[in-house]
Amino acid sequence: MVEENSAITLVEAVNQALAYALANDPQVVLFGQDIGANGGVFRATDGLQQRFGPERVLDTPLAENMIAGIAVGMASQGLRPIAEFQFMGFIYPALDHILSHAARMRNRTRGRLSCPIVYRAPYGSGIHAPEHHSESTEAIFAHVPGLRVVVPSSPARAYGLLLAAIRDPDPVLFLEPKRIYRAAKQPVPDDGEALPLDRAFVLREGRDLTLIAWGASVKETLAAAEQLSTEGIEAEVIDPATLKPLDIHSIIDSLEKTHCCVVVHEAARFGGLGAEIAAQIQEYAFDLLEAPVQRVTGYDTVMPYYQLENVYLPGVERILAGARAALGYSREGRQ
Amino acid sequence: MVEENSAITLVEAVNQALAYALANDPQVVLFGQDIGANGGVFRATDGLQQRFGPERVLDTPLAENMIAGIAVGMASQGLRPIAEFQFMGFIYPALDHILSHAARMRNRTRGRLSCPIVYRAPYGSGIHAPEHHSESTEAIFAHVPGLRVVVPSSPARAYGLLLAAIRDPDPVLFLEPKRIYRAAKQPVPDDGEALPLDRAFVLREGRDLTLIAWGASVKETLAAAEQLSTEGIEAEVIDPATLKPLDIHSIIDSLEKTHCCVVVHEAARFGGLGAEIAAQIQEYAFDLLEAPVQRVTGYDTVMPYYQLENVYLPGVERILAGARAALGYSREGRQ
Amino acid sequence: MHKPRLQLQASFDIAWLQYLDKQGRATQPLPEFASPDWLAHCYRQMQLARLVDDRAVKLQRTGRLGTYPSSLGQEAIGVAVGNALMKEDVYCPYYRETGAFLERGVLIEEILANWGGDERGQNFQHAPHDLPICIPIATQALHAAGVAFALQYRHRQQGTPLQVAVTSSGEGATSKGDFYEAMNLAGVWKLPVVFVVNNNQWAISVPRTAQTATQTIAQKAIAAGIPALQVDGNDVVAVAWAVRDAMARARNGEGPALIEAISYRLCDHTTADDASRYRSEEELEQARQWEPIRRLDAYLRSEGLWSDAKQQDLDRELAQVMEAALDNWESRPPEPATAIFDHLHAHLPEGLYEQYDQLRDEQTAGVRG
Amino acid sequence: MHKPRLQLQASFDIAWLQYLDKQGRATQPLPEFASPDWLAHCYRQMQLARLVDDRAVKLQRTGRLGTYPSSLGQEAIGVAVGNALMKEDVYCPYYRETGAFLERGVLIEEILANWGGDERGQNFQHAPHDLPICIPIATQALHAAGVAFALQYRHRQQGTPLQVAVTSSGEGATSKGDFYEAMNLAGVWKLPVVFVVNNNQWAISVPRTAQTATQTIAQKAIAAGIPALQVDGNDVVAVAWAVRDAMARARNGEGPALIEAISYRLCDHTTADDASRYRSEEELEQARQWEPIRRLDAYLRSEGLWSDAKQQDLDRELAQVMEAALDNWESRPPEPATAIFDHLHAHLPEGLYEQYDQLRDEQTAGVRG
Ligand SMILES: Cc1ncc(C[n+]2csc(CCOP(=O)(O)OP(=O)(O)O)c2C)c(N)n1
Ligand SMILES: Cc1ncc(C[n+]2csc(CCOP(=O)(O)OP(=O)(O)O)c2C)c(N)n1
Ligand SMILES: [Mg+2]
Ligand SMILES: [Mg+2]
Repeated sequence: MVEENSAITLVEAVNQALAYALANDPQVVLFGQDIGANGGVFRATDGLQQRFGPERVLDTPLAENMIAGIAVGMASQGLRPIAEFQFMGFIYPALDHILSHAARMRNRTRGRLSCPIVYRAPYGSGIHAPEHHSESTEAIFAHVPGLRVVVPSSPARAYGLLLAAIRDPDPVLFLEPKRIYRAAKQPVPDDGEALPLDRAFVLREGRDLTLIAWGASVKETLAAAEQLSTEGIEAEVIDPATLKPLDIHSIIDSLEKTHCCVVVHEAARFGGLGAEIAAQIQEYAFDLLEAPVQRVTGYDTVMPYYQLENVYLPGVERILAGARAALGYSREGRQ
Repeated sequence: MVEENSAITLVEAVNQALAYALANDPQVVLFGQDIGANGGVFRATDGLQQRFGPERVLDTPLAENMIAGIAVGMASQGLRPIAEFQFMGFIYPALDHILSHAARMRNRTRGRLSCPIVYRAPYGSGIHAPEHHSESTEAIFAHVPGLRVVVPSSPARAYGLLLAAIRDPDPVLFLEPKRIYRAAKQPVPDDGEALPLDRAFVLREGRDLTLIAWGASVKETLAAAEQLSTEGIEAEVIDPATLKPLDIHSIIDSLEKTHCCVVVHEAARFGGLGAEIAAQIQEYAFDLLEAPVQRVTGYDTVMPYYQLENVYLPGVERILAGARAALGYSREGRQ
Repeated sequence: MHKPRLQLQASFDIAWLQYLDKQGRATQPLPEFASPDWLAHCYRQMQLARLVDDRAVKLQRTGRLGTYPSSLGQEAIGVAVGNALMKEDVYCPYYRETGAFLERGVLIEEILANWGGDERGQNFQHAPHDLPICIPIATQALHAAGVAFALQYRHRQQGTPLQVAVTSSGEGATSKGDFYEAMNLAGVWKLPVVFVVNNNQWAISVPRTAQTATQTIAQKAIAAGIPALQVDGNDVVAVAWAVRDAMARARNGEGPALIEAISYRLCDHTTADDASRYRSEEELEQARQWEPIRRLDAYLRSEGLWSDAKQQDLDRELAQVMEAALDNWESRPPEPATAIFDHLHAHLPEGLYEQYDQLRDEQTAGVRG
Repeated sequence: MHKPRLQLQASFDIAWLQYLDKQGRATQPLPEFASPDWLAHCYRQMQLARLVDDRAVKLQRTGRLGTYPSSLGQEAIGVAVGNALMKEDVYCPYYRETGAFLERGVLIEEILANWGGDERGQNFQHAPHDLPICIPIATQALHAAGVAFALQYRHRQQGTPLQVAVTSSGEGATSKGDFYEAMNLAGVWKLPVVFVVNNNQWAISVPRTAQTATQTIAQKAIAAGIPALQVDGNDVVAVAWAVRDAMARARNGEGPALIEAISYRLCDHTTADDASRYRSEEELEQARQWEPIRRLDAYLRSEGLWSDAKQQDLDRELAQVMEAALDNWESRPPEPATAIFDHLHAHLPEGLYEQYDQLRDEQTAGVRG
């Protein structure tokens, strides 16, 4: 078991939050493929079946649609199911139950039944895995009314946001950026303190430019901000964390200072979350904007096999290019 | 059979295009639920099984995932499958095969195999149908690299674009706005002439404001444009028709004249196509814009049952309000 | 040609049950529960279901309801299934279930509200734990498996009696992966869930023979390693026995079962359908001969349990029940427009305040869409 | 307690086939096709598959390949299946299929390219109509049904001989709706498709018994009304007979079949897995006793068809084959970055020109992501 206050990784923080929830809420049950004896293919559920027993931590047969669907039935009777999809690339068969049922049950029954489900999935690319193991399709789910989409970008946020998601009375898709599962360690007290959902986190303050990123891309975005800083440009870095509903106000607040903005995401550009953020920024802060919101994203191609993965992913250099385009535009001023 | 040059409805135009394709390309096969003897629940395939036989026009067992998946196998061996989903609300189990296979097969095999599939589905609301029968989730599919998404808004465009979709060497999701299946008639010569994919249609010219809409919303958008015209405001109305890949250049051309823009769609606002269009407009035409791109859309709620359907749908008055907001902003000018 | 020697590895049988034949004659002694009172109750509920369906179809024809799925000719299945559940069991229905809804205490006005485009119809006042009507085919089978897991979990954690989930679907639904995935999970996790398939021979226009190559629908349970039975679905006693027996075993911790109830859809698929496009009047006429109400009527009369006078009383009573329900339905105030936000989440997220306000302001200003 | 009289409605049997027992002794006369040459060929291909898997795992360990799924201990299935297809048949594989790939003419360098993160590995030069390796579990079963439809369609329209689609999966895949939907469609449309299940007892860490409550995997075919057979999957002759028999029937227009080939995964699930976390060394050791190569070796030697000398020659030959393939793989020039656009559509849509140019310019400028 993870020791209190020792520095832990993001995936260990996930494990710690799951353990906390299991220990403190008897209605919590965990299920998915290989989450029991194996502890999950990324070890996110390591030790949990041993500790809480096979009645609360269960390996399912191999069917994602089934995993999503039974969660709906369980939740309707008062359980707090936490369902794992082994990789986001295998979540698509589950869309129907997530969209048509989990996200609608409360509305459909006018509040009689509800679906306090957490659907978890490791997400994003960068681990040299085979095809379908590097998906970032959060935008598909963020379009679904009634569903929250949450992505942590540090061990502490993974712990606090996952606890919040588990306690939320409605369904949450919790996407875990696997590229940074073990990228950094941080002390995360196992105090059961949740972090707020629906609130963006300002990860770095700055006055010249707003950079928006979530999940694993936060890493490259912060690195880009550091690089800019050496050039005398101070970028504010915002992690929305809850992608839907989006905390646009924190972003607008930042734009009051900076007047220009770059959104970074791994997902394909067309119809990605960057589009929604850009659209809202121009709606709410049209007069503040000195440059078009720049999107630094994956290309509108299929996520390539890993030989060409780095070509696809937005890295520090592309983020810097986006930042410079925004800043250059601002400097030239509106024509 | 439909007579050449007699005025026909949109759903009859779909039928005419399907019949043309069946008659002229022996590789075309049609399948779906109730498309045979019953002619489809909207009669889109009326008479086709009688005319082309049950080997080319087939009723399937009841499984949308299956319908999507067999199309991939068929297409990989040179057939031109046209698969019907009875309603867009039942397409979600099919997402996996559409996204993971149909849209990726060509790339995955470096061009060796391909998926020239047309997935058809009646889409949108407004016919007092039960739950799940009024979906507009085109944005989910428009985010998928490798997939085209096409929506016709008139009988002639239904005919021409469907033929183009069938002939396209890659997969197309063809969404048919069922609210206007029978709303208007138009002579549509059965000449086998396709209309271009990836090209927007300017449905009305105007200098003051650009209105963008597709599918059934084109009706209310044109009505709003007429209303504005009586007030001396000439709106240009653009129907992108192919939602992905999007013909942004036609939209930017229009903004060169109008400098402000309203996007209308039935779908929920957050992450809808309106976001992508707004994002691209501000990217490509930042200096042209005199007002934020307005989005007049469904709310970010579950599509309600039909008693409250009209509350949800963007109608003429909401489009006018959006137009006035854009124009008012423009008049006040940038601060 | 070479023919190898094969060893027998496993064998499976599918059995069939009937108590009342097509003419309403008992083919074997009836089970204990089928008392005269019970039979009369079922008869009443089947008649009421038929009346509700009939009135709903008429309301649709005059534009006062949306699309409606009648259960004409299949009333025995709904009533027998709904009747077999105890209050604390959980029902996970599909849409063609008027008889079962009535047995579960769902109000007629709720049924009408639902098909009249009003979500409040799914807020079953008297069946608070039952799942709502499920439209996406076969998805309810997985919900039922999840419900059954919750019931089993509660039983194991709290030592309360094991309750049972029952789910229904049409035979068309058995082609969809959900159905199979649910049975498979229920089998391997020994979940207390009973799958009832209303095999009414048609899935809209697709006949049973175009749906699957199997001899029976019941045998699909073999793929999940769970027991199955085929019953005459127009024989309310046979359906009731099968469901009760399966539920008793489930309640006893013996796991799931599948029941195929063979019936026939005597009506159009829904009011939006025209079945004459795809099936013959002869087939329909033949099916009418073995419909469940006529059959039970014949049995009850042959046993001296029913008469024209009783029927007249019943007709009068049911007409009153129906009128009262219609009144309740019609006198319900419409929901405010802002209801579309009220139950989206437990608490409206801040990110939606603006949209909510916009809608409210539009309503105040009288904007229509 | 009341016990009703039930009528028998349908009965089903599942049979089991073996030619070579665990010690490699013939339990019955071998079929005609199992000539000494054929047996030697299978033996060679099984050895080659094992060598390829072994080298690939080592390449992964040294960081030169990504995650790799070995077929160690299951070579008989892949080789027997791949061998049963004629050139114009279509194979729709899952990922654990080294033996079958070799039989289909897929190049070793293509296999390495694929798992080395290079899409060109799926552009099978010598199996142009076969589907690529399929990762999303069970989806290939539906593709195979679609392929079979296309083959049947071509046969009916053009009068050409009926070809057959063959698809493979693990036993875990049989829990997923796709598998069942594909069998059901194949049954009702009588499609020329054979479903082969490699029942290697484990789906990563989930044992067969936690996957389904059925006695056999084969019986899942009963739910689709199609014939099924269970075979000893470590007996190359039994697998080959079963697949050939099923394919012959399919070719003859008699429709689909399911074959369950019982084997055991002697390796980790993939190089990313550590099977010692969830299964015992004893279980593994026992399974090694009946692995397919040792078994065939024993049979061939008992028949005087194999010797140490032959084995040495074979080892030498296969090592050369492997080295040549490694050379080819390593000498392949990398793909240009713009390849990610080149096969997205048949023609790059105009809307993507700008992104394409951006990428090309970045590459020219040496930007890394
Ligand atoms: C997933 C899904 N696909 C399609 C439909 C449209 N649809 C509604 S009912 C129906 C036929 C169902 O047939 P069956 O399961 O036999 O039930 P029955 O209506 O005959 O009682 C279809 C195709 C749907 N509701 N859900
Ligand atoms: C839809 C889907 N879910 C999950 C996975 C991850 N995964 C890869 S292999 C595997 C187990 C498959 O087991 P089985 O079907 O028995 O085949 P085996 O690997 O044992 O040959 C899982 C869960 C996947 N590839 N696809
Ligand atoms: Mg039916
Ligand atoms: Mg396996």
